Amino acid sequence: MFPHLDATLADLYFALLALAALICGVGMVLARHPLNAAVLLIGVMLSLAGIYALLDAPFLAVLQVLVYAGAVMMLMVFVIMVLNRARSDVPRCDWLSVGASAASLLLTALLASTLAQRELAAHPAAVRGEPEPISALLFAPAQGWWLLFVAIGVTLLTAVVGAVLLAKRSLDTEPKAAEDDHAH
Amino acid sequence: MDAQLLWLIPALPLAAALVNGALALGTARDAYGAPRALVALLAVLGPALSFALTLALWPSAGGPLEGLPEVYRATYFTWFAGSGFALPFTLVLDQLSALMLLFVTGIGALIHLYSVGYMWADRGFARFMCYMNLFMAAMIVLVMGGSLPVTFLGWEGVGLCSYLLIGFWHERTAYADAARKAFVYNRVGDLGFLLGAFALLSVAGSLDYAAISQWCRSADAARLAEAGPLLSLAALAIFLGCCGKSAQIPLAAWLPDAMAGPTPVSALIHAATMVTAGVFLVARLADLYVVAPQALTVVLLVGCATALWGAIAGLVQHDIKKALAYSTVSQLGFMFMAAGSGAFSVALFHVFTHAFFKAALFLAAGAVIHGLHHEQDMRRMGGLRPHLPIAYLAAFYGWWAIVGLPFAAGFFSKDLILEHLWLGHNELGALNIAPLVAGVALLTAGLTAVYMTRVMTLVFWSPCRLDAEARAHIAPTPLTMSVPLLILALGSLVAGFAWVGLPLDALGIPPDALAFIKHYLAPVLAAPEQRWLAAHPHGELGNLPWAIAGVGTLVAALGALIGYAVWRQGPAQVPSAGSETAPSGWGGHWTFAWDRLAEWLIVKPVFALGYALYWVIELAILGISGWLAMQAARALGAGYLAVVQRARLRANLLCAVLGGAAFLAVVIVFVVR
Amino acid sequence: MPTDAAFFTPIHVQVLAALLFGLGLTAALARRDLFIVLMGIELMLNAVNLSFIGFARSHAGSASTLGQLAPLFTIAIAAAEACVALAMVVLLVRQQDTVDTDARSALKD
Amino acid sequence: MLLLALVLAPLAAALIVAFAHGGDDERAGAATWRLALLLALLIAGGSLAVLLGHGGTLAVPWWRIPGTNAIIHLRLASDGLSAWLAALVAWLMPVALLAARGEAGGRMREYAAALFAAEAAMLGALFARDLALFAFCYEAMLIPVVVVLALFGGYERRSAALWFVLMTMLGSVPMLIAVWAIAAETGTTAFNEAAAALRAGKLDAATLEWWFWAFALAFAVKIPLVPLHAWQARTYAELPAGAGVLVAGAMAKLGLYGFLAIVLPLFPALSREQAPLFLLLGTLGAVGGAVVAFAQEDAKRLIAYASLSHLGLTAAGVFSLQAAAIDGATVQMIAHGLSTAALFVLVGALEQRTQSPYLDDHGALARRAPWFATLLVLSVLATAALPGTANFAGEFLLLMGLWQRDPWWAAIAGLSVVLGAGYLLILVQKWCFGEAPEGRAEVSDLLPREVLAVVPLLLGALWFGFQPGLIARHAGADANALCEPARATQPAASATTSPSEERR
Repeated sequence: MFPHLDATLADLYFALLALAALICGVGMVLARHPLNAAVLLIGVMLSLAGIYALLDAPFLAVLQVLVYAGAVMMLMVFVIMVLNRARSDVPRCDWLSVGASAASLLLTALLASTLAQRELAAHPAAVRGEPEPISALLFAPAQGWWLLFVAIGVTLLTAVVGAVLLAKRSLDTEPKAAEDDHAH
Repeated sequence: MDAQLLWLIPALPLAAALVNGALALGTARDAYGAPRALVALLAVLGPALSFALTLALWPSAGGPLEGLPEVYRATYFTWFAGSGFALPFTLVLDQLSALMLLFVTGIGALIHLYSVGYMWADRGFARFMCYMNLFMAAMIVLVMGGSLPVTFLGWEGVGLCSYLLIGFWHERTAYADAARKAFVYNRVGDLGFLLGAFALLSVAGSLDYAAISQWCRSADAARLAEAGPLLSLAALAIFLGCCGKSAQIPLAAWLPDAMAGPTPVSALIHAATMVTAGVFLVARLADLYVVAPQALTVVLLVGCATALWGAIAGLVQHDIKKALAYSTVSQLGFMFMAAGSGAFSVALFHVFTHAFFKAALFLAAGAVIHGLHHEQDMRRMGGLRPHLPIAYLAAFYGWWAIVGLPFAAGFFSKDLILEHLWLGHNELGALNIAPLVAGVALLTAGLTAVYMTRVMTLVFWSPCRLDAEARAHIAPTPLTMSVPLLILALGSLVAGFAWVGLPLDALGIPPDALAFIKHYLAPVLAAPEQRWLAAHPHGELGNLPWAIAGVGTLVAALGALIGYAVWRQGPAQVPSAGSETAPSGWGGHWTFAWDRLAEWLIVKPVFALGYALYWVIELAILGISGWLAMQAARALGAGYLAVVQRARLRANLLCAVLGGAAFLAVVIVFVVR
Repeated sequence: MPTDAAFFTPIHVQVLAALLFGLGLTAALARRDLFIVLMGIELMLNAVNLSFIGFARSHAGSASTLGQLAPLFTIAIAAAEACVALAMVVLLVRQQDTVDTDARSALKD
Repeated sequence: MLLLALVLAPLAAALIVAFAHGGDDERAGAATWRLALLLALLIAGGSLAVLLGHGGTLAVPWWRIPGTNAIIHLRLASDGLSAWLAALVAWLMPVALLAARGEAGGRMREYAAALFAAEAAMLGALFARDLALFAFCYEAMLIPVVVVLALFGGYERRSAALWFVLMTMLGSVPMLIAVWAIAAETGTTAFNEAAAALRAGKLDAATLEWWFWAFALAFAVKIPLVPLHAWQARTYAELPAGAGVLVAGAMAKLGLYGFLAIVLPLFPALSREQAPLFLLLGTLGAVGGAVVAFAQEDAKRLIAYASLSHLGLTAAGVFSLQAAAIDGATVQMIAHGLSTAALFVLVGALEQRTQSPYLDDHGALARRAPWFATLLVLSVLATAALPGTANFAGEFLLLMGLWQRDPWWAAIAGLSVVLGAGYLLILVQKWCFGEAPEGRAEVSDLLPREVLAVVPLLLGALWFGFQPGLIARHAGADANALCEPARATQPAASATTSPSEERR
C-alpha cells in the first residue's frame, strides 16, 4: 500500500498518524473551548497530511497543510480570538448530544464494520499524485473537469463577495446611529 | 314527418327551460325579476309545440291516420361506448309512448297555462317556469326512451324537477325537507331500477326495450325456466323503482309530503304525469312481466294494499291537497292492480283518464287555494260553490269521474279494472287471489266515493265557515286558470269514451272512431296480454260487464251518500287559522305508518350509524391512534426528547442520521449480505 | 519494498476515514457551539478526502488520478464554505451575542 | 419530447411565477396570478396534444440504482389512461388558480409555485414508465401540497399536515423499498420489463407478496381505502380550496392509477387472488363513507367522506376486473375530478367570505347568493350521479361491472348511491334553503372568476355524461388492456354469474 517505504516502517507510520488523528478528533469533539477544538482539529489535519504523503499523494499533502491547516483553520482561530469569548456559555452536553453521539456511533459502526470485512488491494499501477498528472487530467479538454474548475472558481469568488457583504452588514448595524449623527 | 325530428319533442321544452333558467338567474337580484310575459310565452309555447309535434308524428295503428309508419325510432349517438358495454341513445315514438305523450304534453301545456295565472305574482315566476319546462323535457325523454338507461335519464330528471318544485318555496324548512324526502325515496327505487336493468342485461343481453321484448317473446320454456329467478329478480327490482316513482307501498310516504309544492306542480307532476311513470314502465316491460308471473302477483298485491291504504288515509285528511294526494296514491294502486292482473292496456287507460280528472281536481283545489289566499284546511272552507263557480264546475266533474258514477271517465276505467280483477288469475301458492283482490278493489272504490264526497262536501256543499272578511276577499279565478280548468273538466267527463266509443253512426262517424285507445295499444301490448291470458285463462265474460258496472255504480253511489250524509254539516269544530292539519289519533297512526316505519327502520339507524361510526371509529379509534403516532413522531422529529425544545434543527438532523443508518443497514443486509 | 507484507491495506484507510467521519458527525450534532459544529463539518470533509485518496491507490491510470483530483474540489469548496460560514457566525454573534446553535430559531416557521 | 416538455413546463412555470413579480403586496399577487393562469392554460393546452396522441415516447438512461444492475431511465410515455388523467390534472390547474386567487392574496408566488410543482410531480407520475421515476414523482407531489397546507391551511393545519405526510409517507416508503428491491432482483425498473420479469414466475412467492403489499399499501393510502383513510377528512378540512381542487380532484386518482397501471400488470396473479379483499374494502368505503357523511357538520369533511365513498366504489369496480367496471372506473375518475373540484371551489368561496365551512352556519343562500346556490345545486347533482352527468355514466358502468362479478356487490355498493343523494341534499338544503341563521352578515354572490372556475367543470361533467365513450373507448380500453393479465389468469367465468351470462 505504501510505496517507497519498508512495509513495517510504513505500518508503524500509518498506525501512529491514524492514532494521532483519532485522538485529536476525539479531543475536538470533547473540547471545552472552541480554541482547544481548533488546535486539535489542526492536529487531525496535519496527521491526515502525513497519511496523504504515505498514500503517495504529495501534492494533496502539501495542499492540506497549506490550505486547511494553514489558511482555513487560521481564519477560524482568528475569528474565535476576535470574538474573544473567554468562557463558552454553551453547555458541552445535553440530552440530544447523547442521542446524537449514539446515532453517529451506530452509523459509524455499521459503516466501519462492514468496510472492515471487505478486501481491497492496492493497485500496482496506481499513479503517484504529483501536480503534473493531476493538472493534466484537470485541464484535459475532453474530460470536462476544467468546467467544474471554473465553476468552483466562480463559487469561491461568490463566497468571498458574500462574506464581505455579510460582514459589512454586521458592521452597518451598529454605526447606523453614528451616520445619523454625522448628518446633523 | 321525419323520424329524426323526434328529438324536437323533448328539446322544445328543454330550450324553453334553459332560456327561462338563464332569465331567472340573470335577474335573480333585480327588483322585478324577469319579464313575465316573455317567460310565460316561452313556458307555454314549449310544451304546446311538443304537443303539436306529437300529434303531427302520431303513430297510427291502423286507426284514423292510416299510412304513417307504425313506430318512429331514431338513434342519435352512442351514449355508452366501451369495451364492456355499448348503448345507443335511442328515442322511440310507438303507440305506448304516443299515448303517454298525448296527455303529458297536452295536459302539461294546459297546466303551464294555468301556472301562468297561479304563479304570476310570485317572485320566482321565471324559476318556477324553468323547472316546469325542464320537467316536461325530462318526462318526455322518460316516455320516449328506447332503452332502460334513456328512460332512466328522464326518470331521474323528473325526480330532480319534482325535488326542485316541491321545495320551490324553500324558505320553509318543512318544504325543503319534503323535497329531499321525495328525492331520497325515489333514489331507493332508482337503485332497484338499476339493479333490475343489470339483471335484464345479463339475461337478455340488451337494455333496449325492443330487444328485451324480442328475447322474452322468443325464449322457449327451457330458457325461461333457466333464467326464471333472474327474470323475477329483474322484474321485482324494476318494480321497486316503479314503487318509488309511483308512490306505492313501501315507498309511498313521499307523495303526500310532496304537496308542499305549488298546486300546479301537484297537478302536473304528482297527479297526472310523473307518478304514473311507474305504471308506464311496467307496461313498457309487459313482455318481461308476463314471463315472471310471481313478480306480477307482487305488483297486484302491492297495488291492492296501496289502494286500500291510500283510500283510508284519504278519509282522515284535513288539508285539501293531502286528501287529493292520498287519493292519487290510491288510484295509482288501482293502476298497478290492473297491470298486475295482466291488463296492461286497461292500466294505461286508467292512467289516461286519471290524468284528466285528477288534474281537474287538483287545479280546482288550486283555484280554491288561490281564491282563499293559501288556505288549505278544508275545515275552514265550505259553501264555496257560488264564490268559485269555475273551480266548482271542474271539481264537480272531477268528482263525478273519480267516484265512478256512470259515463264519466273514471267510470269506464274503474269498471274495466274490476272486471279484469274479478276474472283474472294470479296464483299465490295454489290460491287464485285475483277475485279476492277484486273484492278489496270494490271496497276501495266505495271508500274512494266516501272520501271524495267528503272533500266536495267540506269545500263546496257544507255551510260556509269563512268569516265575513275572508268571504269578501275571495280572489276570482283568472282567465289563464279558468280555460285549463274547463278543458280538463270536459276531459274528465268524456275521456272514457276513448275506450268505449259513442254511438255516433247517425253523424256518419264509424263506431270505433272515438274508441281509439281500446285497440290503439295493441301493437305494443296485445302480445304480452294474450300470452298472459293463454297462461292464466280468464273466466267467461257473458253479461259480466253490466253486472260489474251495476255493482260498481251502486257502491259508488252508496259511498257518495254516506260521505254527504256524514259531513254535510261540516266538521264538529272549526280550527283557528294556521293550526295543524295533519290528522291525529288513529288516523294519524294510519296515515304516517309508512313514514314511521321508514323513520325507525332506515332514517334513524342511518344517522345513528353515521354518528356512531364517526365518533367511535373515525374520531376515537383512528383519531387517538393517529394522535399517539403523531406525538411519537413529534417527539422523535421535533425534539420533544431534548431538554430544550428549541433544539429542533439538531433533532431533525439526528433523525436524518438515524434514517441514514437505517438505510445503510438495509443496504448492508440486502446487498452486502 | 515488499508491499504485500504490510499489515495495513487500503481498506484500513477507508475504516479510518469512516471513523473520522463519525467523529465529525458527532461534533456537528452533539455540540451546540457554532465553532465546533463548523469544525465537525470540516472534519467530515477531511474524512471524505481521505477516502478519495485511499481509493486512488486501488486504481490504475486516470481513475487513480481522478481520486487525487476530487479532493482538490472538496478543499476549494470547504474553503468557500468556511469563508461564508465564519462571516455568518460573526454576524450572528454580533446580533444575538451567543454561539449556541439552539438559539438559532429564526429559521423555523 | 412533448411529454418531457409537459412534465418540465410546470416546473419552469413554478420558477417563473416565483421570481417574476417581487414583493408581497396585492398588486404583485394579482400580476403573478394572471401570469400563472396564462401558464397553466398553456400547459393545459399541451395536455390536449398528448390526449390526441402527439405525446411520443422518451427513454434516456439516467443513473444506476446503487446496489443493483438497474439503470433508471427517464422513461416517459402515455397511453389513454395516463393521457386522460394528465388532461384532468392540467385542466384542474387553472381552476385551482382561479380558486386560489382569493386565498393567497399577495402571497400568490408561493401558492402558485407550489401548485405548479405539484402539477409537475403528478404529470411526471402519470407519464413515467419507470418504477423509480414513478416512485420519485409520487413522493414528490406530497411536498408542495404540504407547503400550501402549512402556509394557507385552516386553523388545524399543522395537525392536518402531519396526518397527511405521515400517512402517505408510511404508505409509500415500503413502495420505495420495493422498487429498489425489484431493481436489485430483476435488474430493471421499466414498467413492461419489470412486469415481464415478475410474471415469468422465477421469483419466490413470499418476495412477490411483500412487493405486492408494498405497492398496494402506497396506492390504498392515496385513494384512500378503508381503513387507511384517516388522513383524508382531516386534510380536506384544512386544505385551502385551490390546493383542494388539485388534491381531491386529481391527486387521489393517482392511487387508482397506480393500481391500474402498476399493481395489476406487475402482480396479476396476486391481484386476482386478493381482489375479493379489495372489493370488500372498496365497498366498505363506499357504504361506510356515505353513512359517516351523514354525521358531518363541516362541508369539507362531508366532501371528504363523499370522496371516500365514490372512490371506494371506483376501487371496488377496478377489482371486479370486469370490462364494464374498468371502463366505468376511468369515466368515474374524470367525473369525480370535475365534480369534486367544483364543490371545493364553491365551498372555498363561501369559506373565504364567511370564515366558516359549517353546514349550520349558512342558510337561504338561494335567495341571498343565487349564482352560488345554482352552481352548488348543479355540482351536488353531478356528484350525486344524476343521469346525464359523467358521474352517472361512471357509476352505472361500475355497478354494472360489480353486478357481473356478483349481484350482491352491486346491491351493497349501490346503497352508497342512495345514501349519496341523502347527505348531499342535506348540504344543499342547509346552505341554500330555509332561513338565514341569526346574526350572519349578508353573503356576497360569486365573483365572475369563481363562476368561470365552476362552469367549465359542470359543462365537462355534462358533456362526458352524454359522451362517456370518449373516455371509455380511449382510457377505458387501455386500462382494460392493463388488467388483461390479471383477468386472463381468472377462471373463465366466476361461479356467481348467471348461466345465461356464460351462454352469451
